[in-house]
Amino acid sequence: MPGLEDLYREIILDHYRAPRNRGELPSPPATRAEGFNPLCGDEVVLTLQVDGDTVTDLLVAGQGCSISQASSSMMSAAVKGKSVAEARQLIRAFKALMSIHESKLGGEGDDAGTEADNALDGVQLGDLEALQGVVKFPVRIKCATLAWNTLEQGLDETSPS
Amino acid sequence: MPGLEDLYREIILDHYRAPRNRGELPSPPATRAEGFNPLCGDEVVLTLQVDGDTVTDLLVAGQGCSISQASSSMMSAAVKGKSVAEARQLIRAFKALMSIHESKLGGEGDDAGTEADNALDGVQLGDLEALQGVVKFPVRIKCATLAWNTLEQGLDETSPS
Amino acid sequence: MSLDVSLDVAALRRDFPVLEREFHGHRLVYLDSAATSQKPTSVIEVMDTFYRHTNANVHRGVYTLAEEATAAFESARARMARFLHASTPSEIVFTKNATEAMNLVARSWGGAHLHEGDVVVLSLMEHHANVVPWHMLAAERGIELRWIPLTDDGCLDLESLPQLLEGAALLSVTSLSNVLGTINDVRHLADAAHAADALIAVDAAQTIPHVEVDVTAWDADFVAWTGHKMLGPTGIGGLWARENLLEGMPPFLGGGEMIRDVTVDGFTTNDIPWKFEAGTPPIAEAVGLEAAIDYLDDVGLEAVRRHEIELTGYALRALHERFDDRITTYGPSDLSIRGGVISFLLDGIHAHDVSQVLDEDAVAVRAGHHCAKPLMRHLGVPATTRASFYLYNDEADADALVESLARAEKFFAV
Amino acid sequence: MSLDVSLDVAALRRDFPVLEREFHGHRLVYLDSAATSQKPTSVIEVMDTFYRHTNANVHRGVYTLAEEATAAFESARARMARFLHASTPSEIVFTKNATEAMNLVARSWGGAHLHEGDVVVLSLMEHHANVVPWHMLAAERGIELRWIPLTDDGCLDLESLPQLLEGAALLSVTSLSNVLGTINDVRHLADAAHAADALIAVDAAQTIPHVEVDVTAWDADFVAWTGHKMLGPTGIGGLWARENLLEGMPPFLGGGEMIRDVTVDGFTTNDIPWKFEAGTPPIAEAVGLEAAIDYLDDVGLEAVRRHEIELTGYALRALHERFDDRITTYGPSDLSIRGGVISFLLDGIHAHDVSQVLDEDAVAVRAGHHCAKPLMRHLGVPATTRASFYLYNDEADADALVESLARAEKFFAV
Ligand SMILES: Cc1ncc(COP(=O)(O)O)c(C=O)c1O
Ligand SMILES: Cc1ncc(COP(=O)(O)O)c(C=O)c1O
Repeated sequence: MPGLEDLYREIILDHYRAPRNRGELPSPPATRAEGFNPLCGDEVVLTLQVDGDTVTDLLVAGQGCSISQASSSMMSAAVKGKSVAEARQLIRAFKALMSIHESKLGGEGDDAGTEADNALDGVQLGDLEALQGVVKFPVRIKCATLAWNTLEQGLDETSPS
Repeated sequence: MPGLEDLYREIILDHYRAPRNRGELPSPPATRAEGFNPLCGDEVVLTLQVDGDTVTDLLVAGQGCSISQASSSMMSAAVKGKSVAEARQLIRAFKALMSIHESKLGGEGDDAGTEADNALDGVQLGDLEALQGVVKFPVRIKCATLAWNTLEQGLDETSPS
Repeated sequence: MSLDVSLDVAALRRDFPVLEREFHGHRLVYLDSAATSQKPTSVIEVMDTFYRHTNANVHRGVYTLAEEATAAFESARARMARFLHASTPSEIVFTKNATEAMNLVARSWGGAHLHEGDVVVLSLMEHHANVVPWHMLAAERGIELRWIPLTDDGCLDLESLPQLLEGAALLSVTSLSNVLGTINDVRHLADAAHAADALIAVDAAQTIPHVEVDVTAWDADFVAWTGHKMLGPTGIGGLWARENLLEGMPPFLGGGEMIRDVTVDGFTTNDIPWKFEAGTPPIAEAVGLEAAIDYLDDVGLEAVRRHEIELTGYALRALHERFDDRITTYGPSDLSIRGGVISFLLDGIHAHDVSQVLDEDAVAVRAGHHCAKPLMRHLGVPATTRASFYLYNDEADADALVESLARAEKFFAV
Repeated sequence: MSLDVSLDVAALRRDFPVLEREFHGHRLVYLDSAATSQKPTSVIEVMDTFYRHTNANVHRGVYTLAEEATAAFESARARMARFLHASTPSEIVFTKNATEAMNLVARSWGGAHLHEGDVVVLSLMEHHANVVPWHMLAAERGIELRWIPLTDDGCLDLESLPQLLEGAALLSVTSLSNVLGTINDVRHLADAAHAADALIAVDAAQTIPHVEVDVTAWDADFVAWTGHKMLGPTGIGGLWARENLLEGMPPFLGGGEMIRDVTVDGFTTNDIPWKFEAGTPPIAEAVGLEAAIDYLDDVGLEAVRRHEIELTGYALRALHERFDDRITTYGPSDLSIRGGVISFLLDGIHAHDVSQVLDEDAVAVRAGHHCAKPLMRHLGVPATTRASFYLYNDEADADALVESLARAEKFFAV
């Protein structure tokens, strides 16, 4: 039985209490992307500035639970200054981390595990790994992935892959 | 447990095999009324001629099971030549005979029984009473009442009550 | 601490097998009956027996088994009609849930009667089931939606009602808010609607399980409900509507059961209520629903209501005593117009996180927008935590809630 | 007399408690599985256990009980997806029955894509569930319905299909006629539809319980089914549709669960498949459905199909031998394209009366138009008697049918 400490690691609570990169860039010129979790009402508003190949700036607004807000904050710290390609790689890696459990829920067997390992391969998630405990709480996975899905939307708009 | 003989009295089978007043009157001038049993596909087509206050002629067409066809035939024999008021009284009396069970099915308790007795009071159903066994077979009640509901429609058209 | 309640909750609890479960070493404290109620053994068993003994399709067979199944199904309809004080079983249309019932009203009645510019009046406390069908009709038809505002206490602000109803065709409101607990005065609303020549549709999904309802005394035109919140199974709900309204409405879904005749050129419809029941209906579910009504009637809705008033009052007092100004609760303070629903926020802790901590203590509450996003926007919060009570809850459950909340507060303390 | 069947029917029968019943001193001979199937103990028990152990609303709670209920519900979706060889569980939309699924196609896809003059091709053997929704759309939109005629043998007459499909937007057909038993070649029909730039919707309510279905091999676009005919409970059915089609379709019913966001001004929709599931879904029913699929998979649909071919052949031979030219049976004589359904007329005796006599011998068959009135008109009969077989029927059942029919003939003999 996973305990609360698996979910609420200290670093997560830290990001929740003191979120990084909080606010909204004027848009335009920044790109604005909104994400909703329809089941719980969490929302993430990202404004991001992509110059050339680089995510030069990115702010986070919105409201939600500690997991969705911490995940947004950690995402912003991880992505800011990175190239679009690196950001996309992070998205893939993070979703892979989360999908291990999601796909099991879907009854797809264990293949997804291997896939996830591949996507993770070589990507440094750093602090983000603290969110790994979320997979033991299936209902909260959507809280953790919300910011990342929203980032993906935003990147698709600025720099279609 | 009611047996087949309760349902298929000899006189019913007789009307089924040799239906009375079979056919269609030209309409107009006759009034035409059609009745369907949506659940089993039985149909009754009545053409009736009302002159002044009297049902002077009435023919029956359509197709269906022995009960619906015998009931139509018996109805036609009972109603032809009667006044509209008498015909309506017969309709009420016949439906009352049938509703004893129908209302029980609806869970309404036993009040309907008394009501039925009132409606029956003083009306001579004659041969029609042979259809009383139908109430023991709830599914077939609609077969028996089809012709009567159709007659009511027809009368409503020619001589609104 | 003990309340002077007339329900023997300890005895009732034994009828609900799920309440024997334990999670993480704690007994289940089920405080989410506004989402769905638990089921008594009698309801579970009657469906089990139906499938073992009586199962057949209805309205279709001459054989005895089918006749038994049909009688059981139609008996449930008659039982529901009596429970709601409807004048005839024909006024009861079975649907899959309350949501389908509201869609039936919007699509069938609304589709036939509402045109561009016509007005439907809703309130800001509606569940999405009584919002989205009207948005869909608005997008299709250009009808206008007007919204009854709320008072600070979470009641309908009726001052503007006459103006809102001016020229309106329908007032469609909940009789008990699933977020605020507010009990609306349906008779008053019906009189106002009728005075303005409008009809009234009532979303009674939260009322019928908890408060005796008399649709005739309400003078309502449409009333929607759902089986799974009233001790019944999933997969069944329904609409009550006045006979003459149902008679005049076009069909909703098309298929078997709802037709009189079908040709390659068109179709004619069956009598009410079957006109609105396309395809094989929820047969075993209807049988379960009848058992649920029997159970509620045996316990007595008056006693249930009294119990919930007392328990809600007890819980509200306990919450405010313990958390003082660190808790915000929503909804009317007058318990006589409040159901057993408490939505709240604990300062600085998101509803989801509260609910997560509570789960460790096996306290099951709901966190989120409760399918009432216009209301959440009005309250200015993204989500609340909601505890909701039913006949099987008692003060010990309320105490467990308070204790677990205290633990959440401690866990998230800076 | 004994057939070389590979199903141990005697053993299977013990899984179906209702088959132990007796009526009027005779054991129940249940020959109405095309109307609804009986349920094995495993299906009944898993729902019983769900209500006793796991019941909670889905997709809504953070607490463990709700998580378990959600996992059980979504597991049923994934199970159904695998059973149909769908590419992802998101392609499975749960509805209340097959009828709702066809209405979903007509209202949502049809509503978005079909306009005045657009053509939908049906066949003369369709169940009302695949007729009336299109009539309703035709009345609303002025779409044109075209009808595939039938051969004397009760098969689709495909000669005119290319012309019928010319300019058509959709071909919507049954894969197994509930009256004639005819099994249509869906892949062939799909190819024809796609060649004409039309989509194909398949009413598979009678196929999925009896014949292995691979929606990908069919190359279908929409496939509808219903739980209660496949050993599952009432109150659940569903639609499979290709992911990209579902993605592009507007919502069907509005309410909770199907939204992403709702304001006073409008709403946005949830992801598929939830976009099409408004309100509380049939949760316990989904759990029962999964157990039904497990049961069917354990027995093996191939063995079921073989058994039904043999039993249908046996029964057809016995009927014709006994009643000679006094019986008319409908549908294909080639057993390889025929399901376990036998509709027939006994000379001079109406189907209702036949069925009534049979009931005295506890032989349960259906009499009527079988929700296929256009077909009945085509056949020129108001009603037929229908015997339909499933995995729990055997030759003794067929023999009982023949004996009882002989009694009916005698009873009504002039
Ligand atoms: C071919 C066919 N399609 C559709 C249906 C409708 O199924 P349901 O009544 O469960 O919606 C049936 C069953 O009656 C059927 O036989
Ligand atoms: C007030 C209200 N209306 C309607 C509904 C919808 O009920 P269902 O999901 O059973 O359709 C609910 C329950 O979620 C509710 O609380």
